[in-house]
Amino acid sequence: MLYSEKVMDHFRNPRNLGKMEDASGIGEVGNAKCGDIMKLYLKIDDQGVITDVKFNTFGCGSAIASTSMATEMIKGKTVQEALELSNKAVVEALDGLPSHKLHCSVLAEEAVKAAVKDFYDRNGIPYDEKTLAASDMAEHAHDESGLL
Amino acid sequence: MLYSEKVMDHFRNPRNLGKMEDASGIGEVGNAKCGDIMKLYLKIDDQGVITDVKFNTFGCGSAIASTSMATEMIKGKTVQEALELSNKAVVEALDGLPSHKLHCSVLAEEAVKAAVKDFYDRNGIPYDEKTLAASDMAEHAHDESGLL
Amino acid sequence: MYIYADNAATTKPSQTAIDAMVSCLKEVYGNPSSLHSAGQKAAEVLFQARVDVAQAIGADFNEIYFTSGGSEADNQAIRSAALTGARRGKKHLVSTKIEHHAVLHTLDKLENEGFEVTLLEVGPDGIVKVEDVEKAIRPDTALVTIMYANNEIGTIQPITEIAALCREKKVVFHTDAVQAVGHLPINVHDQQIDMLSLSGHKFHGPRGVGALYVRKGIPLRNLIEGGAQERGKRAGTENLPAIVGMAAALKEAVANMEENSKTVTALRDRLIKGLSHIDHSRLNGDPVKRLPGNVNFVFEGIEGESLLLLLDDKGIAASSGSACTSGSLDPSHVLLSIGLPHEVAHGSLRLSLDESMTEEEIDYIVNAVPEVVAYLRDISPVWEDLVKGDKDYVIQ
Amino acid sequence: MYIYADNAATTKPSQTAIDAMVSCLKEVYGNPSSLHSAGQKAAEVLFQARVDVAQAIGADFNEIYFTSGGSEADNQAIRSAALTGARRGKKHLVSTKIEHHAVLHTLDKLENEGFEVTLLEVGPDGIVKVEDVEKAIRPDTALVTIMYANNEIGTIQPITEIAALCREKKVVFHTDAVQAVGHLPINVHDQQIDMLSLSGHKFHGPRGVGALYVRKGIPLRNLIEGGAQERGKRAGTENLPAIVGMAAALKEAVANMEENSKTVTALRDRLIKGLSHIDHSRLNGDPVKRLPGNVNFVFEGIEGESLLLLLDDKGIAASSGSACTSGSLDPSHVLLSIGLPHEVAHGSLRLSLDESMTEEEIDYIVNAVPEVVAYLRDISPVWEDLVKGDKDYVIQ
Ligand SMILES: Cc1ncc(COP(=O)(O)O)c(C=O)c1O
Ligand SMILES: Cc1ncc(COP(=O)(O)O)c(C=O)c1O
Repeated sequence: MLYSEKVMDHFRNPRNLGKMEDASGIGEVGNAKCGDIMKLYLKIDDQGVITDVKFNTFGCGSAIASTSMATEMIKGKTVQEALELSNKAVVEALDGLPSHKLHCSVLAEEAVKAAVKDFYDRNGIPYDEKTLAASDMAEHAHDESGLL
Repeated sequence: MLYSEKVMDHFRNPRNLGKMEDASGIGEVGNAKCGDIMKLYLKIDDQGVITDVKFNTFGCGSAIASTSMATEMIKGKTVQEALELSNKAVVEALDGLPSHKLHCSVLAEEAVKAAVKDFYDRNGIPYDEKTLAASDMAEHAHDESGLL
Repeated sequence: MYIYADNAATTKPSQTAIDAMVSCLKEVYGNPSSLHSAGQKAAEVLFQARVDVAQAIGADFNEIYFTSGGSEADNQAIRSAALTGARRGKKHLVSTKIEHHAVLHTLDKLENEGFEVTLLEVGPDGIVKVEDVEKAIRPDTALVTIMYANNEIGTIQPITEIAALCREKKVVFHTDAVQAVGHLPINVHDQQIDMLSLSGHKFHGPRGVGALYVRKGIPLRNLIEGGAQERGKRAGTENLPAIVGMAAALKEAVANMEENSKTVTALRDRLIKGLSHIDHSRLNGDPVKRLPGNVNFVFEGIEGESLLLLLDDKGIAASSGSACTSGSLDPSHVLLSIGLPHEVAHGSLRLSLDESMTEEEIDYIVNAVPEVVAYLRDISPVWEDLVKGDKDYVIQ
Repeated sequence: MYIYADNAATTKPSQTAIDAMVSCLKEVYGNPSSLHSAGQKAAEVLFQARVDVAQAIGADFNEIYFTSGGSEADNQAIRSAALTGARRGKKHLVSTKIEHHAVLHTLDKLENEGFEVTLLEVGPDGIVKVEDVEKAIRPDTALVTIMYANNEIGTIQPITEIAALCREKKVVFHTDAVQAVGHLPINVHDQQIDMLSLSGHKFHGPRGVGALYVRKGIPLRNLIEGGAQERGKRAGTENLPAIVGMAAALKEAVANMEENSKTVTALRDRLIKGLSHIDHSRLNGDPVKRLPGNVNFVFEGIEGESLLLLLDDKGIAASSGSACTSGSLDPSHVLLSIGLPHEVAHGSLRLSLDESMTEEEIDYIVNAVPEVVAYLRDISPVWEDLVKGDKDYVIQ
């Protein structure tokens, strides 16, 4: 199988799918040219706890599954904890991704960080740019098998 | 099939196989290095008619069949007629040979001519070298498929 | 229910092909190069398969070289013509931007080795213009290679005209007819084609076997060296079971071509009509000059792989030119070549039909696709922007 | 009765192999590169076959590249290593005079392209000396390629020693193990082999499929360009039915190797003993360091093709290194390499056995061969000369 059962489960039944009207922060990463865009909405309470998450994704199966998994992993966590989410953790939680799909997990991590950044910006909270940088960069394999 | 039924018939049941004690002329052509040697014995009567022919051959299926066919074609003929035997006629009489086996028919023609030459030489009969030259030369295809 | 609508990727071997293969596996086990009767029986079976394949495309039996498939045939044809040309100082090769990778990557490699390659554009209809081929041909052109029909968008190229032009200009002409053979009527002699590649598994024959037709008089160089099989031009013990399976399938495909073509074209057009109701979508490739079984759509705002996977969940096997299906970031070079912008090209869907399919299956697809497209648009931030008017639709 | 004693040319596919193929042809029709479930099922089957083949030779699954057979594997391995070497200024290749034509002709071609090739002699026993390999290796040697076991005379080469030497000298080592895999125990990692070619049809698997093992870290270049199959190193839709047939046959062969080897070796030695009674004949190749199933004799005074054809009439399928079997005038390069003069080399006979054969069959051959040899000697002018003493026997 291309994907683990976990990936297929999150792809088929994405958790926290949808938009959010009154988000505390919104992150949008990726671009349509490359075939993946993730939009992540966070609701954050006074204690800095993420009480709700929603997401929309344009992208392949692993892109949808990675965002879904990331939302599950940060829901109920503090913003600080969410910033510690690495793409590696997402991949592990999904029981692995094919190597040419690792960039999807990177995007998911970036989406979380972008949403937190938006939250910080909206609220004038100072932050260290470094904590908002992606933990890892997957190689973008240029393997063109194309159609058969 | 590699060989026509005619070839296989002459290979399996060669006509005029054997040696001859009191031959009027003997021709031996080919060489063991190349894998074909034909030895042809003629008995020729006073009228110049070939009353008996025998042959021995070291060689492949088509070499044996070609000599066998050639002996059949010249038996009962005059020496003159025998000299007119072409390798092409042998090939036709055999219903064809694979292209890389054509040299066998050439050898058969040469064997007849060599035996007649021997008969001429033994009897001091003068002859035109040209009438004793082979009518055709098959290409020696060097196609080494080897063992599989 | 499982609807296999990915016949352009590979077809199910027909019962005829399987039967031919099994009987060969069991009974014709000899090596055709062996002189004993087991070998000679194999040689006869091989010969008959060669005759059958030749007849199916209007060639002579000794113009057929069996290969391990379409890719090998393409590689050998192009490399051979290029090297032969180079010996005469001709180092220019002409092709199109929409060829299969077996052609494009071979050309890339030759370019690295010092050849000059002209890749012609195609129009938005996915068809190359004969006059563009004419303009591209130079005195040092060694080869023109243009596919018969495209594997993604199904467009049929003006091969007869291009071949005639090449014959007139005395340039060798090769066509990758992997998608066409068994589906479109082809006569290589009448059409003046010099070299043609075909592959068994695209017409219900087996995989791992193909053929290269090379017109008498056109030199052919080996890609694989060794034994004297295929008249010394392609070494390796002949894949006899696959060869007879391919020959049987091809004979059957050609015998039923007219009828199959009618059936499949009707199904195709029913499917195209059904999918055309989806807004902001477009049929890729010419609607008429296309393979009977090819349907290729693009749907704005969604990505192809998720579309595929969700259709698969609904029991529909399809394919996409989306980059994500291949691990690349760039979507299909064919879709880009017909002018689709990257973001839209990611949302493509290829459904390739065959004669075993029914109208009910088509109607099932016609119902399923809009549902999945609507769901994916609903969760797509790209679609959100389009609907909100933050971005303009590419497809009206 | 028909005794098939030409297993070195090709083997009968086993029922296990045929069953695996048929079930794949019917049920696993998807393309392994397709994302839908039919395709992913095919991808799984392909993966399992890769694991099975890897295990059979002690490799990792990602060191296995499926090819269309032994010839293609040999071509790709050698060409790849040569071109990789050339990039580093290494343009010297070492091999032996008794390799298969898939190796020799590839080397010929590379020689024409500017490489320097050293072909080592073998002894009269048909075995290359390790010290000769050592002497041949130079600082600019890009590759040593030496076959595991010879296809004609069955001699087994000192591969473990040669591979260790090459590893020590940091030269890439490839072995054409087409005749060895499935018959001799092989562990590529333990034996330090860098590249190894194998072919399905030599161990009761199907034809038209093989594999190239390439150790991790050794660069591999494409022979066939195109799609990204085989991790981008060998384009073309995978020949899945043949691949699973090969994997099944190889698994079976390895599982039964010890037992088969004992059976076949006993049959072989019985046959060798039986044929040794023929005067002026000789066993070619080492009597002990030889493939379990290989018997190769030379009979003075006769020619191999007629011997074959007459044996075939008696229901025995065999083979010969005689030139006449191939259309060349020169007899087998292997027989010449072990020192047989031309005229004698024409009189060779190869009988290659398998585990399905019986002692009765062997005894039948032992009776039949002397009869046919006697007849052919009787009609042979060469034999006449030998008997008369006009010429000296080469074989006493
Ligand atoms: C030693 C050896 N190498 C290579 C080959 C070529 O294998 P294939 O015919 O599968 O291409 C063979 C047999 O034909 C062989 O015996
Ligand atoms: C147009 C075209 N050319 C070449 C090929 C390669 O054929 P094969 O996979 O048999 O090597 C394909 C299909 O895979 C194709 O569609």
